Amino acid sequence: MGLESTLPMLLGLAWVVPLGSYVAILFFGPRMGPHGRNAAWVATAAIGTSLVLSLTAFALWLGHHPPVAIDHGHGGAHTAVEADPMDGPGAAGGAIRLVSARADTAAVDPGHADAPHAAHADGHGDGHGHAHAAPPAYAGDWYTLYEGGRLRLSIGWYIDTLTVLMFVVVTFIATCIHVYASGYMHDELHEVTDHEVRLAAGGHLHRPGRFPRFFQALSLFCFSMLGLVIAGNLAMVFVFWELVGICSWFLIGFYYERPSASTAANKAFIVNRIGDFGMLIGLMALWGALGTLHFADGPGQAGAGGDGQTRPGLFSLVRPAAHGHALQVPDGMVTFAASREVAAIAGRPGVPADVAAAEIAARTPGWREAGYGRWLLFVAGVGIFCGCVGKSAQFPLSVWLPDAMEGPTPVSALVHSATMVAAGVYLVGRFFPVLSPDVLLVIAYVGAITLFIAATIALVANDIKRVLAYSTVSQLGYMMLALGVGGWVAGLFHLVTHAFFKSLLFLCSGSVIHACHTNDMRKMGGLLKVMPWTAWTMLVGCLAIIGAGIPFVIGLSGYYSKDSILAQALSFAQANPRHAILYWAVAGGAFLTAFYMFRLWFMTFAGEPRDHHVADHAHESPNVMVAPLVALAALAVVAGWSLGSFGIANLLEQARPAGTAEGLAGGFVFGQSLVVPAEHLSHEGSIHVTATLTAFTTALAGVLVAAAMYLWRVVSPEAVAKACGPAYTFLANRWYLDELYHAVFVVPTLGIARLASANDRGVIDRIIDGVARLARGLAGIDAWIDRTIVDGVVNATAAATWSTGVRLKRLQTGRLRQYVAFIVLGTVVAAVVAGFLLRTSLAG
Amino acid sequence: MTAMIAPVAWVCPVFGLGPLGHPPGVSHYLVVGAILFVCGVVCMATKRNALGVLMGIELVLNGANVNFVAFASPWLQADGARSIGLDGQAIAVFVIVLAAAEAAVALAITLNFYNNHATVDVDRADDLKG
Amino acid sequence: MVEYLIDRVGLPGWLAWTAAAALAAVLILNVIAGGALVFIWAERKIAARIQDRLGPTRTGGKFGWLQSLADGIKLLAKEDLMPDGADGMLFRLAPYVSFCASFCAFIALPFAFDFVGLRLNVAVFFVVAVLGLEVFGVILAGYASASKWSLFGSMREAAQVVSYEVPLGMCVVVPVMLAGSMDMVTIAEKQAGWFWNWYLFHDPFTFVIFWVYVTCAVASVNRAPFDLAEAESELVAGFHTEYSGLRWSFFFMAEYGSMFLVSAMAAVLFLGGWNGPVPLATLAGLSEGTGDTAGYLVRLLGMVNLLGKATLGVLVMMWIRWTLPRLRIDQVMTTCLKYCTPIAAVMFAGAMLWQLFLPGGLVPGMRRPAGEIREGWLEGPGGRAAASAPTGSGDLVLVPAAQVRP
Amino acid sequence: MIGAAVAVASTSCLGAVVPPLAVLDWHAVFFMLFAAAACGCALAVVLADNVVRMAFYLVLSLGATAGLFFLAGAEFVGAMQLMIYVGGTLVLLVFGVMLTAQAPFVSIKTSAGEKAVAGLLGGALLTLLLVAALSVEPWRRPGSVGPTEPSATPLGMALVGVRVDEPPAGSPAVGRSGYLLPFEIISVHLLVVLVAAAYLARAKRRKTPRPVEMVASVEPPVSVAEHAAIGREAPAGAPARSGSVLVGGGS
Repeated sequence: MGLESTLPMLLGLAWVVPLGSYVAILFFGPRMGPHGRNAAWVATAAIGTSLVLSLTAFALWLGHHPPVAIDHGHGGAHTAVEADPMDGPGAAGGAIRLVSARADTAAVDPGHADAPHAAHADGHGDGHGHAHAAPPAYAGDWYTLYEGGRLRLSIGWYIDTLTVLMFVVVTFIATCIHVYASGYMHDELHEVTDHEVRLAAGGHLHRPGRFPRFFQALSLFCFSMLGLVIAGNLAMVFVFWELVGICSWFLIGFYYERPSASTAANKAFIVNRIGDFGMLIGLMALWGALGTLHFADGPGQAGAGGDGQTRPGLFSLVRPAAHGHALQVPDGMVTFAASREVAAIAGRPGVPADVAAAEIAARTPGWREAGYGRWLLFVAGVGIFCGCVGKSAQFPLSVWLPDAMEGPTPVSALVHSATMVAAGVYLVGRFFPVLSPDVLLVIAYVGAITLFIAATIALVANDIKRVLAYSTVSQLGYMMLALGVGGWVAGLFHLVTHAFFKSLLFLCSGSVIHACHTNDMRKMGGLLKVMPWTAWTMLVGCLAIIGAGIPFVIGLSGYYSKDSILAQALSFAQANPRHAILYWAVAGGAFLTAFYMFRLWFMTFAGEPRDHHVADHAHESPNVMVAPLVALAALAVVAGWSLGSFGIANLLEQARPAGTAEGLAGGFVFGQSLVVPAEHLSHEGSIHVTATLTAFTTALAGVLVAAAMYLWRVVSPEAVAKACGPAYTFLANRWYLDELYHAVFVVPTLGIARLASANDRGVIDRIIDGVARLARGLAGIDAWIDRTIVDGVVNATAAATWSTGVRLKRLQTGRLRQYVAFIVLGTVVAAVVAGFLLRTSLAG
Repeated sequence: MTAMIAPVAWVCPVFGLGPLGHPPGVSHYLVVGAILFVCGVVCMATKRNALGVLMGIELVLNGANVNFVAFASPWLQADGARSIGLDGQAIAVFVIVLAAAEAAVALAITLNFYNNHATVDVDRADDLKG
Repeated sequence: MVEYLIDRVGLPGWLAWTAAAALAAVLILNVIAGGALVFIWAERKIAARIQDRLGPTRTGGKFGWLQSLADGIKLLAKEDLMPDGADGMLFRLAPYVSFCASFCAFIALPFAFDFVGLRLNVAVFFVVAVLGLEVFGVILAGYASASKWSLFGSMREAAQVVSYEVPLGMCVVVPVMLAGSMDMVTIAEKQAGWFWNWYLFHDPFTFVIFWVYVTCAVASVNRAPFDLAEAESELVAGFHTEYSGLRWSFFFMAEYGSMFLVSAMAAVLFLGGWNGPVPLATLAGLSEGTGDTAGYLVRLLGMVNLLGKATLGVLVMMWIRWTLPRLRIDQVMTTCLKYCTPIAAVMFAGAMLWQLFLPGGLVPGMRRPAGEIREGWLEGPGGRAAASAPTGSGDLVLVPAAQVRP
Repeated sequence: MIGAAVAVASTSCLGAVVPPLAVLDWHAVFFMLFAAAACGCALAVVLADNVVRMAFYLVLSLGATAGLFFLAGAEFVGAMQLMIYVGGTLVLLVFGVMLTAQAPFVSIKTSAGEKAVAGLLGGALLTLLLVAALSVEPWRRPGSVGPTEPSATPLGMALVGVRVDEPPAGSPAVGRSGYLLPFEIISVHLLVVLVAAAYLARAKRRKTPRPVEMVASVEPPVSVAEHAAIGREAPAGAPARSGSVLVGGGS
């Protein structure tokens, strides 16, 4: 049993087990022990099973595809090629070209030629035929929902190192959070009095606990997220994308009696829908032009009409192996855009179809040079990115994530820091080979803006979870920026490490909230003595997020990922001096991150208690909550480390999509000079050292400033706030983004709606009313006829019948004996009459 | 003495006089059946007690049965081939069985009526009168 | 007998008929009345012996032979009382209705071959039907006495007898089915020979159903433990509480007559009728069918056989009466509806299947072939000569219905 | 058969009329006997006022009819009549009488006028029937042969669908089929009737009102004015009707 059949089985099972848990809790939840207490065990057991299965798959994967160490000193050849960016095979048109003609893939191809690189589900994969940097990947379909024409909808898988890694990360964090939540949510085991809901009649809401429902939604969420990760085509991704969204809606609105919670849930859902609308446009562009949504190559059309050939997937269409995996506008998009020319060729009379098709095929490269289809590729990329913007809370659509903190803290930790919001980043990473430099630049700028805005807002937030929420948005900006500047590994590396320490931070904050029953940091302080485990693990999380470490020696996980982002940004800035601002945004962001994270830690744990009422109540959380903290803290420390050739970065390097090891050059929207440097260039000594030192310095500065203001009290925060009054107000009001959206979108929409309503009432209703009045008048005449003539006849008949009946009923006396007498009389009379009339013997 | 016997003798097969002065044939049985039948009818018409009415019904059925049995026997009439044979006896058996069934149901109804009206007077059972 | 009177004595026909009828009636009447006297004495003695005492010892000798006679004289001399509220006519008539029913049933009971008041071809049915009439007298008596106890007793009796007629009928049907005739003479003849020809030993189902018959018979004649209608401890004496003197004695005679009747029926239906366990007459080369003196003697022997069996049955009933406690009315009904009826139904079906699949019995040669039994339907009065012919030449074999009617 | 008549006669009343005729037709004698009993008792049923006496006469009438059946050669029907009618149905009837009687002797009188009208009608009907019965000459004369063969077995076979009797040649009965279907229908009918009768006559759970409720329900409804008067006299909440309380306490 080969890996190509084992992996889909293992991961598919890991994917479906939470669904089973969901169904079980849905139907039997309230019957699982008192108040559904055992639902937690069911859900935890399910996700634990998933974790075990994922780890098994992971071990199998490592056995078959051992990762290799990244050779930092390997870049010489590339540098030489990179020196002349204009010299590529596709350089003629200058639109999109390969920077290095053909990468020496030895460094990044872990398995060399003997590894079954592309053992696709149909078994046709032949690794020996691919000398290029195609990563080991397996794809296939479990079930084909529909197949007809060019459309093939299926439930399938696309498994590469990234998939396996994400499975492990998601299931591990989810398991920790399930365990944590089974302690955190125990209030829901009995009647709950929600002090945040004021009823109209006065008093607070009393409601039964919803313990099983929480785990039910959590299980469904895990199922959706894993489905999103394993999905083999964009349609399936979209389905699970939406499922993730609806789970988020369930979980944010878990306390749906609170107006704030239900509003936040709706807000999150609607904002996500806006992004999904862009994604739909991207999907339509891809499908309309290319006719497939599968990532990988798949079997040809089944049935008699099938040609038996493999159908190319998105990746091989955009980066065909024949083209050295270099990015080019696919044929489908070219002919789609050049539809007028195609129609001219195909429409000529007397030309057979195959001749026309051959001519079209021959002329396609020329059209591609002429620039047909580039916009289509841009629209597709930006469209897909729109969905990621919504899901990952990037700049224009970032407003929902902080509000989503209305959900229970485990939800915040799992959904809104570690997994769901990471889905956007994951999708950009998965879709990376298809993205053109222009799209990448858009992504980078969106990431930068997000990173900066969120970081500044986090500076002044006082709600502990909101600080973390803005921090999340900011870190997601980091990732997007990293991907946008070409740092595929960097961005996804940060995604993984961030998942660990951000969930750790959220769980710690949950522990604090659980202890203090408040979110307001101004009421905390001095909790270090009361809850040491929480405090120290949170400190680990803070250090990890700011990228603490001894430069060039060792560091926490964030140290490695953030450094690589910084390095790639610096590399990009060097290649594109016009976009140096991106590098400065990253550097400034690092400073801000360090400041607000330690502001948080100091305000919460250090110093003296500010509110004794809170401090007296505080206590360390139960073991069931502390254990996940410790586990996650350990991972937050070690996640970035590499043991020989084994490390997350190496694994990601192994998963790098074919052809993306080289850089890209030339945009048609943002200028020809746009260059996206290859990622391994950032391992260059000068860039690397500069980036590391910058990161260290900014982080240290941030920590020091925070300590000065909140630990040592050298500078009064109030004074600083007063000193820059307008700026503070601006930040405290979150850049007035919500108000802006309200003014720009909500108010005009309402206005249009009112106009439409007035039109409805004033014009359309009038017309309808008039028609109705006319009809009523006619009906009145008809009714008169009915009542007078028709009813008169009927009533007369009835009256006649009635009076006859009344007269006849006297015959029915109800006297049995009288009836008997009548019968006898009748018989005698009948016999006598018959005897006289017939004149025959009665016995005849 | 003779004056007393004369009307009896007129209908008596034993004395060989009158229309029935022969050995008993079908007609004799028919006469008995007719008397039973009429007695039953009169019983039904005069008894106010529901059970009396029931007994009248039984008498009526018996009168009919006598006729059936008489017509069934081939040796009670001159032309034996005109008898209805076993059919008559079978019908009589069925009538007896059905009469038992009818009596059971009628008694149940009577008991029900008694439970509801505390009487078995059929004249009081006129809830449905017009 | 009629032929004897006409031919030998030379009486005119009508007088011979009348004399024969009178003789038969007198004989049956004497069986009942004389039997009752003997049985009453026997019951007193048996009760006494079972209760470890002596019973009547003085009247008529050492064993009190004439005790019953003395009682009878006393009853004749007693005043017949009637309650004020009683319905006079019914009160007076009720004992005779009861007695008549019991007496009428004897008409069809064969005491020996040709020793039968009236050989009816529906004799079994007739006896069961007429025996059922006895209850009518009891009901009338209970009602006419204008006494609560009497009414209770008669209602109980009515319910009990009507209920027990169902299983009783089922039990009776089994020998009828085996013999293929309702004629009791035919049924008894079919069991001629050694005692294993008795229907009691015909197959396991008849053996079981015989005991069901015993139970139902005891219940249908209201003997203990089913004597709820009298139940002297709760209803004083039940339906005859208000009776005394000769009328009371008629009830008594009816009861003993009924006991004797059901016992005789058991003898005829299950215990071989007048055939003894050992066919003495046949072994001696004598036949009961001949009209000479030897034939009469053989019939007399048969009558002794039957009377002995019936008397044994009556004695067993007395034995039961003085041994078992009385049942409650619900227990009585339970016994009837939940035990006797289902058992009888199952045994009936079983006997039917046995007759269908094992007509020759388990031991070969001990049974007569089924074909001979089946044409019992052809043996009417007058068919006797053909059926008793030594060879099978006169036997008609019933052709299956399917072949008769295409 | 003649022997049967002799024996039956001996059970009933041997001392009947003995006419001074040399040869007596016993069939005719017993026919007269049973016919007189049946008709006389039927008349007695009509004339009796007491229900139980009516039942008694009815028994006699039906028993005599059974005798007529025997005379006509229908032994099985006669035995059926005795068993089912006399033994079953009538016991049932008497049950009904006793279960529904308010007093030991129930008689609901009928007015003389009604009786007269019924008698008139009955007479008319009787006349009609007698005219019909006597109008056919062949019916009045019996055949020469008496009953010779038993009818029970052919009847039983016919009931299960096999005809073994041989009707006289030319009889309309030749070639008739058996009665298996009617027999089965009757059986099912009987079962249905059994269930229905048990259901109809079942002991209903009558809500026996408690003593307190009984007293309360017997009381006449209180008019508004009276109620107001009570309200004025007695303080609200006090037991207005002491009777029910007493009975309630007593029980």
